[in-house]
Amino acid sequence: MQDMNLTGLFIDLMGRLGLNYEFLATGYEAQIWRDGFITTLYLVAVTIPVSLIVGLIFAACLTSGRLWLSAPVRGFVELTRNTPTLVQLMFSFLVLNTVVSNMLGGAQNNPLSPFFWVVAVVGLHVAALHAEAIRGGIEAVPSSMIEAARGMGFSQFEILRYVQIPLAFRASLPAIVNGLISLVKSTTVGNAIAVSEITYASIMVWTQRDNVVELMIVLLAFFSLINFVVARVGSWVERRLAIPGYGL
Amino acid sequence: MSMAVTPKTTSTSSRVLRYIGFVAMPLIVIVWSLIDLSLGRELVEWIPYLASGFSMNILITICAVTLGTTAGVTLGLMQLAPFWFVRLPAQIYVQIFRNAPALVLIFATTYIFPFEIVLFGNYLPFPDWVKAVIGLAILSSAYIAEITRGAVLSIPTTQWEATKGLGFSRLQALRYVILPQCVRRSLPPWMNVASSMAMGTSLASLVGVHELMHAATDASTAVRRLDFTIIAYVVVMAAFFTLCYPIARLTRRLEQRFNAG
Amino acid sequence: MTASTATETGAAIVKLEDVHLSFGQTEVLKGIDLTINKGDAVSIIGPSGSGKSTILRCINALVTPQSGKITVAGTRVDQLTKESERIQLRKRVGIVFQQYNLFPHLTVLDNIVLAPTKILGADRTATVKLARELLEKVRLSEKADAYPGQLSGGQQQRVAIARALAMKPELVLFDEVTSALDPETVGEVLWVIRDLIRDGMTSILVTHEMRFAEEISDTVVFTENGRIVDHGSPQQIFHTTDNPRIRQFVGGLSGGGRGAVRDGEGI
Amino acid sequence: MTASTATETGAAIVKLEDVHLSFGQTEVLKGIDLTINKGDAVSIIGPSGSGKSTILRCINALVTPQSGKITVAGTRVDQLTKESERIQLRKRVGIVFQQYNLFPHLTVLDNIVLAPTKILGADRTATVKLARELLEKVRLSEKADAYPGQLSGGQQQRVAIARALAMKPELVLFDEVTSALDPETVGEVLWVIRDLIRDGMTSILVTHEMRFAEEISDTVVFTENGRIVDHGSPQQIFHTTDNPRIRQFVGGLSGGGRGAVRDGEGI
Amino acid sequence: DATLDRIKGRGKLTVGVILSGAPFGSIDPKTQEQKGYNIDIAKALAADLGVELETVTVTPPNRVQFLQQGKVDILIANMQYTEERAKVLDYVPTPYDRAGGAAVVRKDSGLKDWADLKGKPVCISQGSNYAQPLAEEYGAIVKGLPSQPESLLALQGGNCVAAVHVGATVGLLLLDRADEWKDYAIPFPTELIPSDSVIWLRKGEADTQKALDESVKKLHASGKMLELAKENRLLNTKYLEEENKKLSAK
Ligand SMILES: Nc1ncnc2c1ncn2[C@@H]1O[C@H](COP(=O)(O)OP(=O)(O)OP(=O)(O)O)[C@@H](O)[C@H]1O
Ligand SMILES: Nc1ncnc2c1ncn2[C@@H]1O[C@H](COP(=O)(O)OP(=O)(O)OP(=O)(O)O)[C@@H](O)[C@H]1O
Ligand SMILES: [Mg+2]
Ligand SMILES: [Mg+2]
Repeated sequence: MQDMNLTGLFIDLMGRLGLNYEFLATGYEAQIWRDGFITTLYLVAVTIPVSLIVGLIFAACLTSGRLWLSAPVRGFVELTRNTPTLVQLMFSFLVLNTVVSNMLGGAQNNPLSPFFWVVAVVGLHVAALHAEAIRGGIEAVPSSMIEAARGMGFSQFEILRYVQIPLAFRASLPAIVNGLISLVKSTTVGNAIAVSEITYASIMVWTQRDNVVELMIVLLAFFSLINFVVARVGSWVERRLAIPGYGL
Repeated sequence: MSMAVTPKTTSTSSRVLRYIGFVAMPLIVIVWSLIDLSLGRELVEWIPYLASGFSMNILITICAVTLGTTAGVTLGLMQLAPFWFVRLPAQIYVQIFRNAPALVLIFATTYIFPFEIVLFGNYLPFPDWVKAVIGLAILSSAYIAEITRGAVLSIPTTQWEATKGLGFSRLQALRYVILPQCVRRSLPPWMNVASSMAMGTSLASLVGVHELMHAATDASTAVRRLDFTIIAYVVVMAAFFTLCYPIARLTRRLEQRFNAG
Repeated sequence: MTASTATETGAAIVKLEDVHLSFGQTEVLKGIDLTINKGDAVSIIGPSGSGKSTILRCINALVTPQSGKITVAGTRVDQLTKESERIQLRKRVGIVFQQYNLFPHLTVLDNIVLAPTKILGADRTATVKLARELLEKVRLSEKADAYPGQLSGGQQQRVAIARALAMKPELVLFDEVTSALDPETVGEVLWVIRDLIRDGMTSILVTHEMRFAEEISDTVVFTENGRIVDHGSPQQIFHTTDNPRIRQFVGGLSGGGRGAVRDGEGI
Repeated sequence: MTASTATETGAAIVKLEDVHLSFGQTEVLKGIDLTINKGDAVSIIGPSGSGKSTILRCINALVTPQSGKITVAGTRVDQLTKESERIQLRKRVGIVFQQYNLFPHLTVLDNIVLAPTKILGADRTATVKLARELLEKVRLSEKADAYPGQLSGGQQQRVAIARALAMKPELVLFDEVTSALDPETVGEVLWVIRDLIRDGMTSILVTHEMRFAEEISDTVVFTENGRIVDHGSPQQIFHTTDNPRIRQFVGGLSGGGRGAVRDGEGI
Repeated sequence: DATLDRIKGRGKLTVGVILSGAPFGSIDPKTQEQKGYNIDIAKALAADLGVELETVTVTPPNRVQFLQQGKVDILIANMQYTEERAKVLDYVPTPYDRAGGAAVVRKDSGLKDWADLKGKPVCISQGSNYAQPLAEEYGAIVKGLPSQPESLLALQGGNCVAAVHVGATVGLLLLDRADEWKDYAIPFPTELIPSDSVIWLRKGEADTQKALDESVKKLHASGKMLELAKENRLLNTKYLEEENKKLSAK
């Protein structure tokens, strides 16, 4: 009851400012809109680790010096960087997903949800961006340092694991944070395949109520908030990992 | 020794990819159209419409990236200014607009800018595509400001010292010594911004621009064939790929050129 | 050795009087007095952290002391308040650093030509001609179009010297210009400086090459812990001084650097 | 001086026979023959580009020669084909480079402990104990928890030596370990190496510190242009050789680096 | 009022239309021009007002913005009458059509009526107003895809059991492309929330509203509206016929 009153008060107040938030008082629209916030947060929380882990693997492949590892990854990186994520997503969901369904003998057997496809497409797209950034970092590790490690008996993988990645990760952290910020924004493409994240919910509301401005304001505030947190965490990690004497 | 091997393999692999990249998607489209001729005819009929849409994407991309780069570099330098009243506005601008989804920024331009301006009693239309350019330029300038700031900070202080020793003023040092060196460092992240701006142009239909994504939807709606809907997507991907990939290659070439220097 | 005893060749071009300077808490210069006449070559030697580089920076107005007078070619450097005045001074006083800091994006020729044309507004054709002469002087004529990344350390350092000279300075400061070089290329840089000094350029050198300092200097200054412990002719400082600290520094490996390893003590 | 003439202290631990190596077109090693016995200290001297570093790299299997035999502690290094075999070898042969290349993201202690624990799979507690002993040996006990960025060049280089020793190598290669150091810190690194050699560690040093090479080596090898021009006791090479090239190199600044500046010739 | 003056002053009526598919609005690939029932109505209205016609393609997120800004004078954009909309916009009281939703489902799905959709995924296009009734009344899981082609692809891909769109559009589709859709049908007996399609305009433009209402009525009365509908192959013209009778009788 208290809650209803608060909502009512808010709607009233905004109404006086000329902003129409009346849908909040309804059942269905208010519901999908509230769910939208949660779905977006969930989506962001799942996609960030996916992008980081895959990005690391991609970067390792790109710098491995083995053609059979680097060529497919490079191909994927160029493809995903140079075509719209939105189309990739629609294509994956409407075509690839159907192919998977057919292979598994019907959509009811297909465990891949739209949510999965958003995580996969956005996650891999941002992973490609991370990979490029980390590759830059790996290649910036002085070759003399790698030779020193090799001289001590480190294998190629051990050099990557203990020397190159720790250094490259630090060096590319600002770029990675940039990538994560665009990841957060990219999750909005999920609306194209009906993942009920916040933009989807907003679209569903504003196509009926035409209160686009009101919802855009909320979108701006919400995404700014998430990205503010991401940037904060990023600079916290940067400070935690800072090592004396190096402007990494 | 692996050091000596690595560049060779990457260059062969990228040479192979260079061709695959350009050929693969158009090839899918052509082969498919030839197998199903009725689909091919349908597609050929729509190509002019799609192309006219895509020309808008190209126009908007070029303008937005140019404008965004200019503004971004300026803002980036402002963020490093020694005076807070220069620094602070730039920092606030960057933080707000870097975090905003492109959708919101482009939409905001319809709200802020009129559709026509009255000048000496004449109605001058304010073209929709200019709104899209402004929306995307704001976003890209915020990104590029950060890139510029990072690049300037990554130039060794000894370079600044050398310019001081020679009697350069701060601005002269920036202009002749520091910024030229920033170019190389900023190229890869700049490319990322440029390509995401190109992708972002697909939101321009929001402000009423006839662009490729929207044109493809119009076409699919009109044709009402499922396979056409799919092939239209492939065409869209191929189009964006042909727009962005050459820029990506060019920046990598430039990167290598600067490396040599 | 060219000249040896006191410094009466001309009027004072640099004069430091009781200069005190601290970075935050640490007092780095604790009262420096130094007079350098036109045409002199002065070497500053002393252990690491004794304030040698800081003295050069004061002269070039890269740092401002807390107290004391600094006069360079008639300008009261310590009283300069505007950056533009400092820039004016720096145009007349060249400085070459240990890290040669060429501009990596410009060719050798452009590195030399940039400052005179853009800062002094000199005519480009004339400057290019001057630059080629300077490159000849530092024996790098054939490298005019190379980029710094394509040169060895010694070659880069010689370009850096040419770059400083292109501004036609009245005075050149050298801060350990050979320290970052590998042993085999030290010689080529020292040749160039020796030639310059023989041509009469006023110069102040911070160096660890004792033998070189002994050969080319008119005056040698020994600094320690922010003070000038002693100064005099090379003969005095290197051979006849009574000061045990200087004897140790000049003589021992742990004090005197590689310049001392062959004379049998200190290891 | 510890020992001076021929090398009969033990069995050959390193043997190079007619080793030829080219990078692309340029022939870098043109037939190297070299035998080093267990417990020996061998110095390699010679002008820049003469192939000194390349010899060390061959011994450590970082490069593979086109022809010739290399035997290190019973292993035919030239015949190793698998990277894993090379890694096995490298675990037994330590190498320290001019650029000390500590891992900047790890503390001094972790720099030393990393390789033994991760590569040899040694027990961490034991390795930490060993690391502390080694730090004591290189006189850096109090810096165990510092990061490389907080150390001076000389201190970093000493950590690099400790890091190589932590792998308990049978042989240590030093490649111009003092060249990147400023003159005043060279001494502290050389002390450490001298102690090591006195303790009987087999070592090969590439160095420009002639005086040092003379003092600590059992054998001195002079290389030029991919060939071993001469080798012998320090006495032979530095004092009694007839070879005019070696005399010039050992004696002059332009050839001999800073190590020679105080003996009056060559400038 | 201002809008009518402007229309007259410029000699041009600017109409916002949505291209949601035949028979209402789509692009003719040959001429690259818009065609369809909505566009024909716009043409007829302009002719009746004695002015030229200019059409602007609008999308759900920008249509009201364009109208409020004055970029378009009126919207003929598949916007059904709802009370919420009527609070912010004015509309021409006489509707030009009445439309409701039809569900395309697989013939073997066994779905017979709207109630059968409970708990099942249903695809719609993001602009449509069927989301709320489907979710609230029938308990379906609504999935809004960007536009009709995607929704239909999702249906064929098995991502939902039914695709609900304006009856006329999907009806025509199943007719025209019977081959592709042979496994599918529109089995439900009723249309979902049949409601009035009206022309929308800015609030407080009484004169324009009156002028347009007269024009629409005229079109109904003369049978022209019905004729346009038939030309564009609207399947269900019952409402238009009634309206034609009612108005021509007067
Ligand atoms: N910017 C600075 N901030 C704080 N301390 C500084 C700064 N620059 C120099 N110092 C300190 O001032 C002291 C003197 O430095 P300076 O560079 O003049 O010594 P130096 O004699 O040139 O030594 P070196 O032979 O190692 O170059 C040192 O202890 C140094 O740590
Ligand atoms: N990876 C490589 N590719 C091509 N040439 C190389 C490579 N490494 C070394 N060289 C060349 O081989 C020759 C010998 O090099 P090396 O490093 O062994 O000389 P050095 O005697 O150690 O010289 P310095 O005293 O300068 O270290 C040089 O001419 C060098 O340019
Ligand atoms: Mg100094
Ligand atoms: Mg070497």
